[in-house]
Amino acid sequence: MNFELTEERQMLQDTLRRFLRDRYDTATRNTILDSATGMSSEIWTELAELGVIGALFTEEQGGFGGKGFDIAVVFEELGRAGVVEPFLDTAVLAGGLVADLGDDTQAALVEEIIDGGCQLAFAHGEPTSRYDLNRVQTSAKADGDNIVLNGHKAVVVNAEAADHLVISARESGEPGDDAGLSLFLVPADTKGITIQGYALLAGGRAAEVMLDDVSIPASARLGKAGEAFAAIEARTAAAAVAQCAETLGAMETATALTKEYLMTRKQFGRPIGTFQALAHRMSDLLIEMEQARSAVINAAGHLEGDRKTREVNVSATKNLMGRAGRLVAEDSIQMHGGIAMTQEYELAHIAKRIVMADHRFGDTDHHLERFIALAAA
Amino acid sequence: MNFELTEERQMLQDTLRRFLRDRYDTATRNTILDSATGMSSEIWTELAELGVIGALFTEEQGGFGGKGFDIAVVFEELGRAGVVEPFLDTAVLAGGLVADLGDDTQAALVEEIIDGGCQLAFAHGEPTSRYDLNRVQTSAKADGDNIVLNGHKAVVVNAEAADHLVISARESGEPGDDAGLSLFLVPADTKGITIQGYALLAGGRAAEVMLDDVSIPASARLGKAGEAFAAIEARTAAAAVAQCAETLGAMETATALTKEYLMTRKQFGRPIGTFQALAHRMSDLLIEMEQARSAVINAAGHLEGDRKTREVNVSATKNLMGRAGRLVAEDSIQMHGGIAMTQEYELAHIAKRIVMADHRFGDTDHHLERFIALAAA
Amino acid sequence: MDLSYSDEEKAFREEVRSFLAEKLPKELRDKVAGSDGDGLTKADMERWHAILNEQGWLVPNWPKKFGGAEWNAVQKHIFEEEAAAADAPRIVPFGFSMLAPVLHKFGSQEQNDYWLPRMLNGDDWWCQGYSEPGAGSDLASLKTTAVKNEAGTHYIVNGQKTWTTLGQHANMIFCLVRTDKDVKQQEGISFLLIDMNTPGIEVRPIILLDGAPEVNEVWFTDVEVPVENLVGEENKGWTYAKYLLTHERTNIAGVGFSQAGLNTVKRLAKSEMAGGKPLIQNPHFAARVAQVEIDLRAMATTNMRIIAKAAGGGTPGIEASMLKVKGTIIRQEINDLARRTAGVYAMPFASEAIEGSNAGLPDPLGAGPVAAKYFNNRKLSIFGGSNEIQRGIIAKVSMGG
Amino acid sequence: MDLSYSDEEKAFREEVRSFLAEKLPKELRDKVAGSDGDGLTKADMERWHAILNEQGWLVPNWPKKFGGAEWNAVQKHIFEEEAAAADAPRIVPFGFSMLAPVLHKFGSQEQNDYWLPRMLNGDDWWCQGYSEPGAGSDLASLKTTAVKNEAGTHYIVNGQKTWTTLGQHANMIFCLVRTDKDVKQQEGISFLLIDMNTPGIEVRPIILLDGAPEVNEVWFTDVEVPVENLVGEENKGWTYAKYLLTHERTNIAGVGFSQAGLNTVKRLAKSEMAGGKPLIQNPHFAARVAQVEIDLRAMATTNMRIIAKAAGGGTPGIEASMLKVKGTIIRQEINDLARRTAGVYAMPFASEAIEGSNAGLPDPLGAGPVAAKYFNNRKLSIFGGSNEIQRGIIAKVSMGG
Repeated sequence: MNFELTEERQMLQDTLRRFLRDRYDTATRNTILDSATGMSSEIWTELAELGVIGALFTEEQGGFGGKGFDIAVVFEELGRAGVVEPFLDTAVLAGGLVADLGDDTQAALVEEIIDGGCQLAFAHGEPTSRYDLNRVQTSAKADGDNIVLNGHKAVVVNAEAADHLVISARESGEPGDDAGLSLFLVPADTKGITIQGYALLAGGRAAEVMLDDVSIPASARLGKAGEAFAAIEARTAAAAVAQCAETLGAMETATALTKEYLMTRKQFGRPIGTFQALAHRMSDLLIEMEQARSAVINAAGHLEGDRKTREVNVSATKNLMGRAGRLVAEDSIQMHGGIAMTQEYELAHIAKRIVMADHRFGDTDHHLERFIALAAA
Repeated sequence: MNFELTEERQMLQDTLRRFLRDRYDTATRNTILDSATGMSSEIWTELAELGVIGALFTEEQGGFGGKGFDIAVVFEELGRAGVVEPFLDTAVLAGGLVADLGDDTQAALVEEIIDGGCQLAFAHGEPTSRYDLNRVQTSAKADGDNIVLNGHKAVVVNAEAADHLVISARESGEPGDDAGLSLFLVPADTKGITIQGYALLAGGRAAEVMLDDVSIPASARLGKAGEAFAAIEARTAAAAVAQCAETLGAMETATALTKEYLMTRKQFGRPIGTFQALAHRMSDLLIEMEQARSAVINAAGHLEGDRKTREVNVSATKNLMGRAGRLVAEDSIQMHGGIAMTQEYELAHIAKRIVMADHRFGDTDHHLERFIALAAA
Repeated sequence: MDLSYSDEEKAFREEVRSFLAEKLPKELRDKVAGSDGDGLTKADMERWHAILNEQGWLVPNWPKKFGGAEWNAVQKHIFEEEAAAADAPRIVPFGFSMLAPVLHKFGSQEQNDYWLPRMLNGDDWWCQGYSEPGAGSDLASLKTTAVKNEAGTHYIVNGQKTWTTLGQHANMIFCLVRTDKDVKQQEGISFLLIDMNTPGIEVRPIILLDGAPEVNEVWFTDVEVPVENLVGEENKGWTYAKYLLTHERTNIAGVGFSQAGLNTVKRLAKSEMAGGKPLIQNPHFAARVAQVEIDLRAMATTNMRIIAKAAGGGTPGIEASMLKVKGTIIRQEINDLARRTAGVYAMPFASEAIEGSNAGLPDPLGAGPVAAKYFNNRKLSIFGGSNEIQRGIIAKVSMGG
Repeated sequence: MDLSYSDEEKAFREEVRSFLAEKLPKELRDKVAGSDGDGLTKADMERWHAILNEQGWLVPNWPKKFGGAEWNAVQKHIFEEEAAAADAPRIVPFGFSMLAPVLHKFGSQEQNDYWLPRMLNGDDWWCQGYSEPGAGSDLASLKTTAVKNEAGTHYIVNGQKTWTTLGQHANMIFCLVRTDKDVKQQEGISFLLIDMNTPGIEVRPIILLDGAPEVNEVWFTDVEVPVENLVGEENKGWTYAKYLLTHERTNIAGVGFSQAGLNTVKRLAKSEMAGGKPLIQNPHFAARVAQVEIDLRAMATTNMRIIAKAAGGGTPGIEASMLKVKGTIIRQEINDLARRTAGVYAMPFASEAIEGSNAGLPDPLGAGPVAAKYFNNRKLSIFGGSNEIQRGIIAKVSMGG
């Protein structure tokens, strides 16, 4: 039993925190949010140089981390600073799938990713799949030596910027079946792919990705035909750990801003933090922060465990983060009052990151139900 | 739209409140609670003379009330004073069923009930029926001109004191069927009936009622064979209104005691009610009190409505009272501190009445589920 | 006790319903549906005001002698309920239901004769100049000053107001200003009517966290206001302000909006699929919906109890504060449910900075900007006397503390 | 970071498990199961103490030189977890883990030599004389006085203590008494050991709302206490009291009890039928259980983080207050679930006044007195520093207010 960070992780955390404190303030971010690409390639490159991306891959994959706690350390800091650049999508999700399943040719891409030289997106969810990982209708049909993809991928984060897409498609079975799913690594400019992009409320951009007779060589397949589900679930678990750690970091910022505000803002002649009702609510937030931190530790610490242990902890953590996150976001805004309702105040963006996290990889109800099912199984 | 009490009901409320304030204090009640019968026949008679029981029956039935709001007015006052005498069981439930279904001979009993001269109990629930009204296994089998009852009735409130039992039994169908249920009006001393009595945590007494080849004449049946379910559901609705109004009265007492305590009790040199955290919690309780009062009005006001309207409102109200009641009981105790943990303090009994109400006629979850089903139907 | 409406009231509801069916333009209805009317332009709102004015229903709360309908509380409630159900735009309240009652009671004959018709004809768009930066809920601490000039013809106004809703549309603002520094806070305040085209006034939009440009800062630098624009007596403004605040409290529970919102949630949850079944059939989701519906049913009755009391001439006391707290909790919970319902499609956002419009956003459910709405409505428990302030009032009054 | 136990720790857990399997008497186990041990008699508890003492595990927290085991925080946690899971009685803490540490640190050699062996052998049953009527959480305001007699051989004690847990079993009580009225509250307090058989002491039971006779009032009238029974220096009692309170904080989260309680709820809900199916399969009930289980898993980790910190020599600060609040919320929620699970059979009650025992109560699930337990455990958030006090501490420390 040991809850100390390793020296390497501690160093990474310190560097990252210092860098983002200096380079990623509210104004900088708001400029990024208003930009057409919704991200800063400069920040991307510099963070890559700091090793942020390398920390998300194992040594075998060419990185120097890749474990649950490596992911958690990186994303807690990204979340603390409200970073909107798509590290989760390029590295943890799509990049991770390439690293997990790719053959030597495909896996070569990982080095580029780690150097920050290429962007990826994972085109998986569909308009009617909501949070179910196996409800894929997009079809992959053999056509001579080629495979033809047809379908509609929904809210694909980072699709516009992506050089390559990792696309899930069904080679057999019905929506709702685990079996029959395959993954394909496809250049984003392949003929038949249409990308309709838009901004996201909490920052970054996504797109509807239309696949019309997208013809690709069989060599584009990642791993075995029809057997991709396990990898998708495992990578989604890693993404959930990243996202929960990010949310935890954002919650740290939200409570810190609130604490500071309560002690400086005066009303009726006193700092409002000395009013007992607010003081006690602040205490409840801090108690939930400890719960959230422990939940993230549980999910990160079991990411390398067997499937059931891993998924039970992921669902427990996503459920708790959904609840604690909403409480922290809403109460932080409420205790601030009007100022927190304005876009130019740091909390506005942070609160959106926290709350909107519940709309990716399954919300708090989805994971409550999943936890019940997994625990009963 | 009118939310004023009629003159008659206003008078009844005033008389009742005055009488109970003078005659039913904590000490008196604690003596009653420690008595072998768990009730005071003296109080019973005097309240009957005040018209408490008559108010629970319609004029056609020989009373002068019987509507939802009559029931609500009476039981809110009984609840306010934490009365443990079994008016609900003798008059609203069992007595009501006799009045609703009985032939002239059987209905003659109602006059006795109204005069306070006789006690009844409704033997319906069974060890595995929980809150489902139609899970009756107790069998009623014809045997010549007679009918023979066999079964086990669970937690039959007021069974020991009852002169007559209204017993539900199945003449056909399976547990879970509405059809096939009949009711029988049976003298409690009939051969084959065993009554194992015990006290209840919130006051009053109940019993396990064992029916071993209880042979009764067919004339003991209330209403038509196998068609009793509708009457049972309707009377349970009336009982739920009575119980919710009683809980509302008890919640009034709990919040009143708490308010008073917060303003008198000093800590660190100030009345604890001036500490903002407690003040705001008190406000939340008062807000929930308004919700609870409205919920009771909704249930009482629709008790004479069509079945769906009536049951939707009953389930909505039971669900809300379960939640609001728990909040008021727990927070009242918490805001009092140690003193509220002692049996001799009025709140102890009141809090038990409030919380334990959730264990009769369906708890807050049961009625949430039922509300969803009824609303969808 | 009787929970049913009288025949007159039922007839009135019918009248309102057929009016809305007939006169409410579809374009307006569509803009209101789901998004709570955030998409409405100034022209849209003025159009709806004109339609209501033609019907004589623009100012139902006004006395007959000023051209009002003198509806009682129940009628007002019925109209609000039906209007919300029909997705009608809300009447912009600042002139009609906030300033007007003050003018009726404290304004001069001239002021009433001049301002009220302009209001009804849509010549003036009023906004409210109450809150100031740093004052929060401590309204009486306002610092904007008004000093009479030598000639005694004008007040010279200097200072800043904030959270001015729809100030960008307004040509007139009614303000609380400090006309006497040397007395205790409440006694040095006056109530002024100010033309926003006067030199020295600057309006700066405050972008809310969801990107909505609905509130503003208004800056006053040596703004000259004719003394005729003083309402009532100098330094009596606090009295008028409190009177106004009680009027601001009508429809405070927002029952109609919550009912409309809940219906939207149910509609969306019938088409959104989860685990291969409509979301509405998911027991956990159904439980959330039922829970808030049950709370709303109870609050609707509380609301009616208070309305009946008001119709009977009684004045609502802390009940208004109770309704404010519970009403906002319920509305915000419904906004949260709408957000959950949309699932991944709650994430897209019409960034003003880029697309400049909603167009092109994927929205298979036709849910509208539910997440933006969720964040925007956090304001409900903050503005107009925060829920903490309301709780304080409730405790103070009920515990006589 | 590593969430797994070391091999030594795993081995230790095995040792504890087999000890409990072998040495914990079935009668005791049965009395603890479900009812949290309320049914245990004095003899039962003394029997368990003796068994543990024989094993050398009665006072794991004591230093070796006083006959303790000097377990580290992780070992203590493992023992508590296993003991709770095995339905072992709790060790009565007043002597072993509250008074003893004070004697170790501040007591004289004679006091340690005399009192500690008697404690271990079960010759003395200690109770705590801290709280006083009307003081509530404001402990330092205590009024019980101790005045030295002429001869200087005895203190004469007068006053009243309350909420004295299991005082009815005790022959000894350690008290905070006021020995100097003229200095500020905290500085005039002393720490006395008092034989409860001394003339002038009267113990009156306080019946709790669930009928449990577990706490008492203790009255002192001119009670003579030999000066040798003063611990440490006169008027330094507050220092010792605070030291004691930090020790009272071990196992504050009650993780083991919550885990055992949750398992009971699941067991009951598997046999209780609702709508013709086991209650555990009801989605609404399952959601409640899962929700609290998820919270408990997180808190268990928080608990381990603090334990690891303590084992590493760090001292828990406000984390202890946080665990107290969250831990009691979770335990009380589990008590509520147990009550719900039992359905109508939660209503029966073993009224002392009449039956005098649980016997004859219908309990098809074997749930035990779950409703009584629910009410009894409301005390968790009130006694030992109410959750409001804890929230105050957290806010003060974290906001430096």
